[in-house]
Amino acid sequence: MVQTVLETGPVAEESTSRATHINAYRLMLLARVLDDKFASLYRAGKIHGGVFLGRGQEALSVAVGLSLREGDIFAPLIRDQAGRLAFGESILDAVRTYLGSSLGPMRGRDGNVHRGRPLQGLLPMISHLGAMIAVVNGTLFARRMKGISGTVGAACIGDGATSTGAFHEALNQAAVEKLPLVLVLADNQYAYSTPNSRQFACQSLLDRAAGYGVAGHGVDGTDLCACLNTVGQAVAQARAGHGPQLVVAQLLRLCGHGEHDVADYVDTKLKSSPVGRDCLKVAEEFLRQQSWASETDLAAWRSEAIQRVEEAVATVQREPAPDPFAEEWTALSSRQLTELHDEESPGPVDI
Amino acid sequence: MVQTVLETGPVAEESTSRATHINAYRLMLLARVLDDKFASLYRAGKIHGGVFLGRGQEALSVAVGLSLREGDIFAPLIRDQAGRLAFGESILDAVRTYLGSSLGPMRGRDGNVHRGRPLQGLLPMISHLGAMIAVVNGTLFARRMKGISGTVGAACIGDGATSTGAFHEALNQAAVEKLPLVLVLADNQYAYSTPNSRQFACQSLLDRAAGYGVAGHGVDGTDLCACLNTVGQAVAQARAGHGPQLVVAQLLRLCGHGEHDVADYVDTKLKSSPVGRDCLKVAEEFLRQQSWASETDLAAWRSEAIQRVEEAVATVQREPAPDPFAEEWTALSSRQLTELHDEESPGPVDI
Amino acid sequence: MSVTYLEAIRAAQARALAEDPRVFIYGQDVGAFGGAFKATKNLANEFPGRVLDAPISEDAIAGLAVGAAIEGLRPIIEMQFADFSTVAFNQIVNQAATLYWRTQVPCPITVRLPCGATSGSGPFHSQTMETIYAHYPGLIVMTPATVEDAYSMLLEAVAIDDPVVFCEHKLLYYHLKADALPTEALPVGKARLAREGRDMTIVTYSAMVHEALAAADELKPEGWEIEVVDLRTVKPLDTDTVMASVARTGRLLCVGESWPWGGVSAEVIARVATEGFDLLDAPPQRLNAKDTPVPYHPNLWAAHRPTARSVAAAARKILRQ
Amino acid sequence: MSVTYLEAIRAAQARALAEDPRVFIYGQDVGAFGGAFKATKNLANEFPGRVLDAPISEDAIAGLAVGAAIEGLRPIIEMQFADFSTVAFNQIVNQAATLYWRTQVPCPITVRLPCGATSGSGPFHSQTMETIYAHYPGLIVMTPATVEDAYSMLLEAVAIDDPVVFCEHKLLYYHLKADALPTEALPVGKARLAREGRDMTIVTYSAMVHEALAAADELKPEGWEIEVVDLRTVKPLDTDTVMASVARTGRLLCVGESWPWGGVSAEVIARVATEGFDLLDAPPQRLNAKDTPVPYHPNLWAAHRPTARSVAAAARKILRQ
Ligand SMILES: Cc1ncc(C[n+]2csc(CCOP(=O)(O)OP(=O)(O)O)c2C)c(N)n1
Ligand SMILES: Cc1ncc(C[n+]2csc(CCOP(=O)(O)OP(=O)(O)O)c2C)c(N)n1
Ligand SMILES: [Mg+2]
Ligand SMILES: [Mg+2]
Repeated sequence: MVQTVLETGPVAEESTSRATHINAYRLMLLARVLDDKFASLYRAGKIHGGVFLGRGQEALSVAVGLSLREGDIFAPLIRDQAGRLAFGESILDAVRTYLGSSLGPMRGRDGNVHRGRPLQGLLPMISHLGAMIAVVNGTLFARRMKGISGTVGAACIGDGATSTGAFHEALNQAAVEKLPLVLVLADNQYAYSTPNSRQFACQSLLDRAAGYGVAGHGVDGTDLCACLNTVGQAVAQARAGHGPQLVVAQLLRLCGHGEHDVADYVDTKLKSSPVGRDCLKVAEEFLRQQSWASETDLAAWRSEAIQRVEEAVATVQREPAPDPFAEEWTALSSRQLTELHDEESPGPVDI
Repeated sequence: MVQTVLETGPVAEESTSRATHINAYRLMLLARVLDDKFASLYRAGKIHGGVFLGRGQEALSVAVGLSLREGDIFAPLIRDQAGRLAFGESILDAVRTYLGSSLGPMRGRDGNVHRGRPLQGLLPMISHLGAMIAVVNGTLFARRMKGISGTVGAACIGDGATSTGAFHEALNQAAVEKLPLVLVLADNQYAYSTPNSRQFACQSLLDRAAGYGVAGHGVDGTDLCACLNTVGQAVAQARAGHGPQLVVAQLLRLCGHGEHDVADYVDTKLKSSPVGRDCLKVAEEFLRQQSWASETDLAAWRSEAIQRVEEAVATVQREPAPDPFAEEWTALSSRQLTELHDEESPGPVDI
Repeated sequence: MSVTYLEAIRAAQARALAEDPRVFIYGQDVGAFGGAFKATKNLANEFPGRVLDAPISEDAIAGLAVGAAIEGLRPIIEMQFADFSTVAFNQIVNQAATLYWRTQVPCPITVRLPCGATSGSGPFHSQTMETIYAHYPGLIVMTPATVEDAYSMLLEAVAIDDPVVFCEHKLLYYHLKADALPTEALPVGKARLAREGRDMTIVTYSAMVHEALAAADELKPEGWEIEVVDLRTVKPLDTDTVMASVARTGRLLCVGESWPWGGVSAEVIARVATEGFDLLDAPPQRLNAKDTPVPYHPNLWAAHRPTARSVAAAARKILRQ
Repeated sequence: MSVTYLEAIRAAQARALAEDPRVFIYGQDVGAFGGAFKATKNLANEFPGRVLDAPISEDAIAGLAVGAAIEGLRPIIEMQFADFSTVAFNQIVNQAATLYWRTQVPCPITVRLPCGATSGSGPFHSQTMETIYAHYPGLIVMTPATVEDAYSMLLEAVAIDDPVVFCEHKLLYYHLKADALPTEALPVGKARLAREGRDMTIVTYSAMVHEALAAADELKPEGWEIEVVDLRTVKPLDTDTVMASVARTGRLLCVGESWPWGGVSAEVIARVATEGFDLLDAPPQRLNAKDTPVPYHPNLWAAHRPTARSVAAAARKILRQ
């Protein structure tokens, strides 16, 4: 059975092993199937707002999720369905958030990729790019202050987000504090429609590592083996106390920025180049080559994934939407400090 | 006569020449004397708010000012008295701003180091560290758009300010646009009381250049010759169209963060190390060694500097302070869009 | 031919680019792609070199605009969503807004903010920020509610010598249509009487103008004639027009989509209470979004913001007094 | 023994560190140096490893605090000047302020903002920012005016499970003294009657409380008894206490040091006008700083902010009606 629980544990030392690979592949497949389902629900008008897929980025993402273990911190970004599943997020959390179910972790208050469970180490992104890294720093800082060692925090980020001040401040902060941060940078060649050439001028974003005094790791983001190895090593280094690790993966977003976007701006040469390979196909081919999976296995895994996703969607579609009248309209945990306004207000005072 | 006008021009090719050196030294000296005067006015309670000196940083700063020419852009920071004078800012502008004269460029509205003349290319800093760099970018961007070539823009910055998001976004922006920006980083080992070890984790801030894809230049900031050479070269490179240049100088702040600060946190070992040398003394010694200046010359230059400063202060002290009743209390250039408030408001309407 | 609110914004930018060589546009994906909302569609093509993609660096985008303005250009910068202007906040409120006052050098930049809640957008793609920017001296804050105003006010924003925060409402982008682009407009800073009435004044702006008008429709069969004032710019705020309307109706409801604490509605009520107290026949009231982040789910979203229905309900309370 | 406002802030932090192992302090120069204003003097020594210098990275400072809060700690972060919190703005209003509402995980961080104008500080070291933060849902905004409140409210800020923006006024740091630290305090969110009077209510907060009290002194020989309400927290704002006072006096003046558009004074007047209209015997008025950046020169500065004198003048106008 595909593992979507936290016990998966670190993978560095066994990253080329059969079991790890199959597990990783099946998580990638599940993520792809789930993403595809969101895309079709979007086309059917069943989803409010945008849908953001991780197509083409599953190998990198799954490697992050699998390299972490229980008690670690994970701040995924918009293309990390695979990493989320690998880290232990349930399919239901994803579907409930996309469909706005009141039973989901965000209770319909926030949607799509803006979800998480902070107390389980899964940080729910805010939209402002770069802003989650310092939050991961804070969790790691807190662990150290509490005397807890061995925690790793992984934050995912895109090429475009490296241009934010928040990215810079947070990576530098992690370096100064020597925090066990693994910053996983998916260089998918575009930020929305903006190509790398309009985003940065260094040869490779890996060139940034030295400037922060952190270790840098480059990896082919289309190659699951490489991702498992490199991310696994980076996580191990961070866990061993060697400070922040910057992983830069080369790959291509094999979808629009969101499902509303046909992405005709993507350079066709890139699509046919090595970064344009579909990591899922590459991984599948590798399993075939190693004879680790038969066609029957592959087909069975796919149908199982489809079935799990369909079940989850069917379940969630029967769940209650949030009820504005039952909603507690306060942003404060300190209820007694909530102010009343407008229609709730007592109205003109008569004396 | 010490030149404090814009005609000084570029110095790269003649940076070791006698005239250049003497000119630079005399500007440094003038800056030092002016700074010392501000310090004594501060101690005498004659200055409102803080006083920030460039002591120990004059060699680097003067090199920036002298490397620029008329039509260039200069965004000095708090320790750039020397660079300002070299770029052509008058002593009066400095004194008037510190003393709040209504005749100064800031008319008492802003004070101390927060001064400039944007239309003469001298940008008045806002306090938020890092925030001026993008503004310099904008001026260079505009020049290009207007078809003006050959402009260079220099922005000064400290080690501490490299940790700001603004620094990062702007340097990256300049690199992407390949703007003729020269970013001059005075690594004076401390940001207020914070040592470099709590500010960044790379070996040298020069390691950052590659990450932005910009040229990097290291220099001994206590050595005038080296500063004139290196900064001159960086400016020449930028002018020649080779994109942003990052100059990183090693030196020590030979004063408190501001004059209120005794700076007892500064490591005594640093003070006695090469970065702790006083660039003014080093330059003076060099002039002596080269027999470019006699003791009489040196003494005469000093008294002339003192005289000019004293004259300026005496003049400004007779100038009118801003008058709140004559003040136009609007932040808008579009006068007709100014709103009236409070006491100016017409009061209750009777109908 | 009909033209949408979004097309009007695009047309205004095209015209500004065509008529004034000092104008350029800078922002994420505004170039060949035409912007996240297509507000700059084709402009990069039509005006080569003058519509440029920026890195994801809102602070530096705004900073660059200020520098270009110092050099005499007229930058229009687009924030992909108003919400993201929080990371350009410092350059807008401390750099751009203070430049003229400090140096006598004007800072003619236009900051386009796609604002406001739309269903399914959630806490970080829905914010209105007029309250925040209007608080700062040195900024003009425009909040057009109509296709005509979107067009003419954006042209004015570019022409004005001061920094203008131009709050476009995303909910109006595609749905709101006019027959043609306007050929004349009210002066900047003038509010508009969107509907005349004798029984009560609703003061509002941006998308809420349409909720207020719908509420007025709803109240008409009940015998109430509601006057609706569209502020157009919230800073400067046209107190005179507001006051004149309240003088006619004696009753005031202010409606804003921003959060209740210190919003436009507080400012309007404070002005009327201080300067036009005796004009009021009943206590003024206000209606705002709820004091929580903007929710994602349409059910919650619809309850979070004022709607024609809740505006009408609030109006009835006042009318009954 | 006497204790200053600043010493009270230091003492509150010392006590919080001593009593609660979850508390730590993070900010520029707060460690061995003791902070730009010495508000953390000796604390790094007394509490090793719990008072840490940060890089000049306000965004990351606030972000780190949120992460630590998620892990159950109680960070106090110091901005060197409130003005610089503009570059931490996003993390405060979008990350910290939304966390609880989105996830049910509280975010107990305290953001210390040395606020307010002092002579010679100029446009970027003088700002008050309570208006900006109070606008956002999810934040508590405290503005202590007394030594006692500086102490007790800072302790409460640390204890509260929500993010608190703690606005300390720099003008009070050294001059304002009390005999001793308080042993009890009003509950959070309760305003304080700083002075009783029957003729008019002045509602204010932070340093302006002292200008209002001085104005009340000035008006006493003229026969006026002025009541002064110190809001203490501006969000939540204690409408009940304000209303009760206005019910007694029938007259209201609101004084704020922030800029006029949409400040605390607008909010207070809007509340009284909407909920207590009939209590008013004269139009309420407000007095704020002028709508320009805060000037550097003492002459301009003194005219820019409300003072006892201008408060008294504004009060007289109302009293004459
Ligand atoms: C501060 C900020 N500015 C703008 C945006 C709008 N935005 C959302 S995703 C995106 C592109 C991100 O590109 P990249 O970081 O490369 O990630 P990718 O989408 O390629 O995975 C942009 C501009 C944002 N979320 N935050
Ligand atoms: C964004 C921001 N945060 C904090 C400050 C307060 N501050 C002013 S100068 C300074 C230290 C600057 O250090 P550095 O950049 O090294 O320059 P130096 O003073 O050493 O020349 C600090 C923290 C500021 N001006 N801006
Ligand atoms: Mg990308
Ligand atoms: Mg320094």
